[in-house]
Amino acid sequence: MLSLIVFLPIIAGLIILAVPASQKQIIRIVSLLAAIAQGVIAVLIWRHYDPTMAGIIASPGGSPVGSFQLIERIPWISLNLGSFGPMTIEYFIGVDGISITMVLLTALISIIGVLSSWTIQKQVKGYFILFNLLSTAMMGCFVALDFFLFYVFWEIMLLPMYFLIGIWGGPNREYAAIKFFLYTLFGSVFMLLVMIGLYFSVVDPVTGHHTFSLVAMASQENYLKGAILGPDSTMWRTIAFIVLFIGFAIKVPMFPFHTWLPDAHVEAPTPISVILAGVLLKLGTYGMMRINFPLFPEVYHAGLYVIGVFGAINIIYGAFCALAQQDLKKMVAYSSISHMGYVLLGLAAANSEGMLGALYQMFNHGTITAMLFLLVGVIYDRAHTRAIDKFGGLASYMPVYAGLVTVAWFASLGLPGLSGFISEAFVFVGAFTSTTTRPIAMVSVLGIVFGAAYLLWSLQRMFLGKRRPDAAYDLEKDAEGHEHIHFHDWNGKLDLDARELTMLVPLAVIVIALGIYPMPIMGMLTASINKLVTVLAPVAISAVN
Amino acid sequence: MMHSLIQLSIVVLLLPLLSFVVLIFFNRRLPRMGDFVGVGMLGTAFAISAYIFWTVIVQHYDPAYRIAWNFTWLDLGNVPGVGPLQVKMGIVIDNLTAIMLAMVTLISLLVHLYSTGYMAGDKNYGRFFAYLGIFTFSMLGIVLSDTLLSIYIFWELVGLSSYLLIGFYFEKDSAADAQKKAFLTNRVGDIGMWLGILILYSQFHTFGYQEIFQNIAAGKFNLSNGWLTAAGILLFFGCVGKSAQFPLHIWLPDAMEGPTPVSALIHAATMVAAGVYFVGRIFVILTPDALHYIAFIGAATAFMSATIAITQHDIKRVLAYSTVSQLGYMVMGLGVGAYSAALFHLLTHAFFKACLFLGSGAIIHAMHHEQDMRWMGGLRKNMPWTFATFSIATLALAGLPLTSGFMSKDAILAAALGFANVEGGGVFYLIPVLGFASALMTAFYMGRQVWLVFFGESRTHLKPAEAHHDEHGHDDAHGHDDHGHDDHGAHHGVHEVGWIMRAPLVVLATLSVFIVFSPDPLDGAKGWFMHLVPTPSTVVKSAEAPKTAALAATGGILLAEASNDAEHATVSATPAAAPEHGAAAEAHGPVFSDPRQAELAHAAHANHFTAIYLSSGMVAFGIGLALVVYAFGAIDPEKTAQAIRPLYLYSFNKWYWDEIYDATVIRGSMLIARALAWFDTNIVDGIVNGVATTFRKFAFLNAGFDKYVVDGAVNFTAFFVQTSGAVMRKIQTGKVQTYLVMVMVAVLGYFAVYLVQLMK
Amino acid sequence: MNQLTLAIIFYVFAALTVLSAAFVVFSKNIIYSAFSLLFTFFGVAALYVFLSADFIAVTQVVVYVGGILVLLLFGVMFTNTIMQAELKTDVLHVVPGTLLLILMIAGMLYTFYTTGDWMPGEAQLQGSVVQRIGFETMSHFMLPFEMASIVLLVALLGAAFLARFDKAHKNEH
Amino acid sequence: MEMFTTIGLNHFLTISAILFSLGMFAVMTRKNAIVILMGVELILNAANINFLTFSKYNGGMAGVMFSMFVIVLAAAEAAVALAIVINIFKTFKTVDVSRVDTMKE
Repeated sequence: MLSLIVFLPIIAGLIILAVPASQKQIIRIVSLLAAIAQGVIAVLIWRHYDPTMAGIIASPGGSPVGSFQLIERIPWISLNLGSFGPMTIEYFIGVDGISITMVLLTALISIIGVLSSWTIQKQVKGYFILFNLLSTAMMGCFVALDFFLFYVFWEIMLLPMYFLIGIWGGPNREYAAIKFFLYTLFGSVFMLLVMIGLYFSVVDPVTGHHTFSLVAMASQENYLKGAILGPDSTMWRTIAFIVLFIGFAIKVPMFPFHTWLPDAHVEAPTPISVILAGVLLKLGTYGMMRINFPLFPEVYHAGLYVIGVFGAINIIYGAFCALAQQDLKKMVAYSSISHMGYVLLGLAAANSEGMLGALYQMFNHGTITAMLFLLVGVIYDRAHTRAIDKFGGLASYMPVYAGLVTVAWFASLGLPGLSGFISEAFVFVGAFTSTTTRPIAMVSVLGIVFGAAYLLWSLQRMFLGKRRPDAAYDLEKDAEGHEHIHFHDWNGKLDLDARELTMLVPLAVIVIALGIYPMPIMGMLTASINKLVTVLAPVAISAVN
Repeated sequence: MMHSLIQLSIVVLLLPLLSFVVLIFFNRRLPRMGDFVGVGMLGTAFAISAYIFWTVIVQHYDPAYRIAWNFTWLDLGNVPGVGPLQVKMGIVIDNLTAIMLAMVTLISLLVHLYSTGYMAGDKNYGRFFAYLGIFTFSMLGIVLSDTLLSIYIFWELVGLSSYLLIGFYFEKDSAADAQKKAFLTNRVGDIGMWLGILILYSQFHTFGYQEIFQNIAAGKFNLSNGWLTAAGILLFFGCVGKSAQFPLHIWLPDAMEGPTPVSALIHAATMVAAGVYFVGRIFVILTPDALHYIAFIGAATAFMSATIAITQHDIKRVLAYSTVSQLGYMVMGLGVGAYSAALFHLLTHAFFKACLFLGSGAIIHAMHHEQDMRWMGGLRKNMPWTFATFSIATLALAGLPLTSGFMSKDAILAAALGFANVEGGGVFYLIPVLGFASALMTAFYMGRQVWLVFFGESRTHLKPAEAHHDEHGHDDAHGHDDHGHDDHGAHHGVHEVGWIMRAPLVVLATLSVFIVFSPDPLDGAKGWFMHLVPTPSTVVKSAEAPKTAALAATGGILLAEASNDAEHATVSATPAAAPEHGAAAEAHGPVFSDPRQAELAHAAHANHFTAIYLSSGMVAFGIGLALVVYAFGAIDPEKTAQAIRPLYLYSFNKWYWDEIYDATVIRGSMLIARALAWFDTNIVDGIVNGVATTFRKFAFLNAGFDKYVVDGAVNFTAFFVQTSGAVMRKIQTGKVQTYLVMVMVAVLGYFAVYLVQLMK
Repeated sequence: MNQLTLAIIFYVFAALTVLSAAFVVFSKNIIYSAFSLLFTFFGVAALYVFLSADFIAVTQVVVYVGGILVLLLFGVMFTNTIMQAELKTDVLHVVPGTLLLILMIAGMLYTFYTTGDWMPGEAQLQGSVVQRIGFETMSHFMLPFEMASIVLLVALLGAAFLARFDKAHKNEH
Repeated sequence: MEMFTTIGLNHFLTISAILFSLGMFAVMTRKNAIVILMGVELILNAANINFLTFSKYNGGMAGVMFSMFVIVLAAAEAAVALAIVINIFKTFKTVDVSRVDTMKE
């Protein structure tokens, strides 16, 4: 089941490989069908998921795979290294509460991404092959329970992203693509070192051999005393935690490693922005929750304050930078930085409320930001500009678009009744409850105001008031004196067309529904989150050491 | 089973939401743009609310009446360190809720009705009703909420609906600015409120009022008392934002950019009162320090906005500042411990202020969107109904005896006097002094307004031409048909508004008369409201109060709400005040175990008549002054203004608050934003690019070695072959003769060799 | 005729031959070259007479002057517009050519004059050898003679084939 | 003085050498194909002179016979060569051999 959902896009990619490049429609439909099938499987998995099983860690004395679900575990690469003993890399995948939500999000965003890619005209075949490869890699990252497998998927993800930005992007695409690529590669190189270090420090309690299994690594009793990352090697464990954290923080992206994001977003085509903001950023925080924190809980605990401070910097700094932007897409990109700051703050809280808020924020940010980028793409398609000051008064002429923008914008600023509020609220609740992060939370609430400020200001400049003199569209009066607007080089429907509505309305419905009753997603999370918090608690750590 | 009243209240809550959903999607497909949907839903909601009011207030007539119901909204599972944790939402119905429910639905219904006349012909007519629907829904949510989280949710939703309604004429830049300003200012307040909620949650892991109150009463608040004061003040900050208290009052006057019915409903009667209502809800956890703070803020607001209202020309702006001023009264009342009086004032104010706004709306409507009082006058004859209702409401606002406003305002002033006495004078006397000064000014500016609008002769013709022009543009923006201004000199075109707009005025004016609330025109405490909504006993331990007494005091108000059963509603008839002191309660209000509260109540009662005399005197003086200035012309307002020009300008420019905020907060924020954006592009990204450049430079160096030394050897071979080939190629001209020359050279060469051999 | 008279006649013809040959080579005008070649051929024929080969001399005149030279002149006229003011021929490799020319002459003369002993001097041909040519042709040189005739035939056919009008062009008529 | 007055083998060889060299020079330097042919004729004549000279001073008939064959071949050569030249002219519209270098490319 899980393998199917991971490799479906690749199968679609292979089919596309056999389709002649001129058959663009077939290529698109094959991709769409694969994405929809992925979505259906994701929903089936979600329905059959047992939310009472926690996952995270091998249950002591119980099954070595812990309370994960939908496990698939077969040896993948086996080498006999002589004096080092046998080296086994497993194809080991499974889901717990943390990953199931991300799998759902990935499937959802993939469908949206394919639909949004309908307008891509340049080298359609190559585009969709890369797109499907990316989809597989993302899904694989979220279900991998073997560190090596995770690393493989993590690296596979880079390649299509590089080409998708570098070929199908805007005018400055090469710069953005190479920046993204180098930044992420920089992070993952250290990840590789830490991974190898961990391999030689951890022993699978069942086989007695070294292992890459994340489940085994998450239990501190599996670490060898005297090994490089063993329980008594404080210095190396600290260093390993920090470099691993930086590797994931680049993906989040956390200040000061965030500068690739605005460039990548501005240059990337709309569907890639959607994928990038909707799913890829989540991999950073997911990696922290799955790998970074459970493997080094004592370092995590020592660093809570620092993580929280970086979260607060992200929130406020991102909001301020967004306030100063003239480019709508850049503003949305900085808003992503700000919103991912909430996730970091929630993770720094180290309690159930904060963690829950962080994870729920990851899901909500995925849907809301996807909406934001799609809406930016809509106006960019029509006006060929994203300058906020080049509009004005659009609400009168494009009421449906304005309505959906209002929903998305207000969701982004955390209006109650929309999903973004609940996650932000829980992050603050958690961060305030934890005495460590309480002062940080008190400062971070300023982000609520500045978030509202930049969003409302852009909303006003683009949609309210009257048409600006230098606007990117013409104003025409028909015979009856009604005013209409007209975009240059745009012959499609002025307001949203059917395809755009197909993408945006389901997202809006999800955002509203999860804002009113979040349990369908939150219910998946609670057991795993509570378990994670227990595993990370200082009591549990000291008991082992 | 769910109590039937709870079920009904849920229906009341959801009806306006239904109206919103139907109208926002289908308003263009429905006949009359669906206004009947909005009116019908609100009518039904009001009918149900009236039933609830009847049941709770009239039938039970019990100060301690309270039913509650809650459900688990979120289940967080077995949270480490806390145990099983659920986030609950709930509905509470007590006397205050029942009264507010009826008040909100009534005014909302009246505004709906009124709007069918006032907004007729607007191109977004249907959308207007949709927005009114979501506003009413959110407001009812605030009223019914039983947890801090749900009140915060509805709190923000009211902010949203206020945003949408202020910006209803969003083509106007001023409206777009005003809506943004309102939302952001409210958000600043909301931050404080949210932090307050967080302080309480971090201690008790619950959002429920009752659980928090019980926990505080039980002394489970583990942080220092300063934190509790901070929590109270921070929660009050929500009220500062929503109820437009100093220093966040700046948004409310600008909010008058919205259509006038909206001003009446949201920015006078209901939403802005939500702040006061909320402070009332959390009244019991406010520490004395927090209450002092609240009292001073309220008094300052009341005074400041009264001074501003005196000099304004815009009819709605005067009313807006008067609203701020009255809200300041209410907040001051809460601050001085006069819980009942403050909420009583909330109720009476809602009716007469809604009446005033709707009346001003009628005037504006009749005057073709003329809002400046300087160009009005003499409307008494043209609009008798409006004149009558407006006058009654004005008297109520000014606080003249026989009106509802007199009773509530007097109770607050009496409590303020008593508070100053109890606290030992000094700086605390500032509060009643500011209160009475505001009362005087209120009487003056309302007298001025009534006189300028309704008496004297029409001054339409005095209006400067360019101002006319501006108003034309204004009209266009409103989307109304432009009637033109050809009626110079007399109000030919001014007629009384239709019955659909007149009826709400009459209803509201009726509700501004004393008899509705109390049989004794001089003492509101004898009325049903102050009986049914008694001041609750605080759960905060006063320093001097013995612990046991405080615990005992909490017993009454805090109901047995420990049960977490989601479906179980508890009905309790335990009275707030100890029933055994029933007779005393009749005479002096509730009996408090907390000595400070008891003392305050007693002092308020003692100062009752002092306050009556003083405030009546103030009001009479104020109205008299207005008559002297405007009716008899004994004092020329223009000359007076010139004489005290700095003061006049200070007041006219609203104490320059907008300018101050613009210069500090807004510019500061933008400056920081630009600086950080610069920092981001140039420093952070610059470092990144610098690192990249350094690596590239190094790479070039490395590549140079590789290129010139390592690769050079390889390339040289290729180069040699290529060059020699190129040279050889030159020889191959393709011309036979060239080859012949070479052959001959060779032959001669051999020949020479032969000759040399020969010579040897 | 004494020795000196013979020598003077020899030198006259030798000069005629060499100078006209030089003119053939150095003249820029092809027509001049062709006519100058006539004198060269006559000069050479005269030299043949000195060498007791009067039959060859006559053949030389008949074949070269009457055949080859006329052929060359036709060639000149076919390949150049005769009305053109100057029928010039360009040169290339002048410098190496001149050097080679001088070196060759110098080399050969050096060789000839330093090699003195290749003249037996005893049995010289005297008088006419026409009769002997006839005998030799029919005896020793029978086969080469026949072959020469075949070569001539083939060459004539081949030349005619090469120089004829275009086949396709012809078929159109 | 005797060397000049008594005509001997070397005199004829000298003329032959000069004629040969001049012919060679023409072949090497002239661009016009017909002039080249003239050069070739000069070379052949020089050869004939050599044949006849050695034949006279050796007393054999071989030189005489060969010179006759040479004349025959020269006639054949001239015919064929001129035919080729005319073909070249037809193809390239020139008899400039330096322009007939299509094999170079």
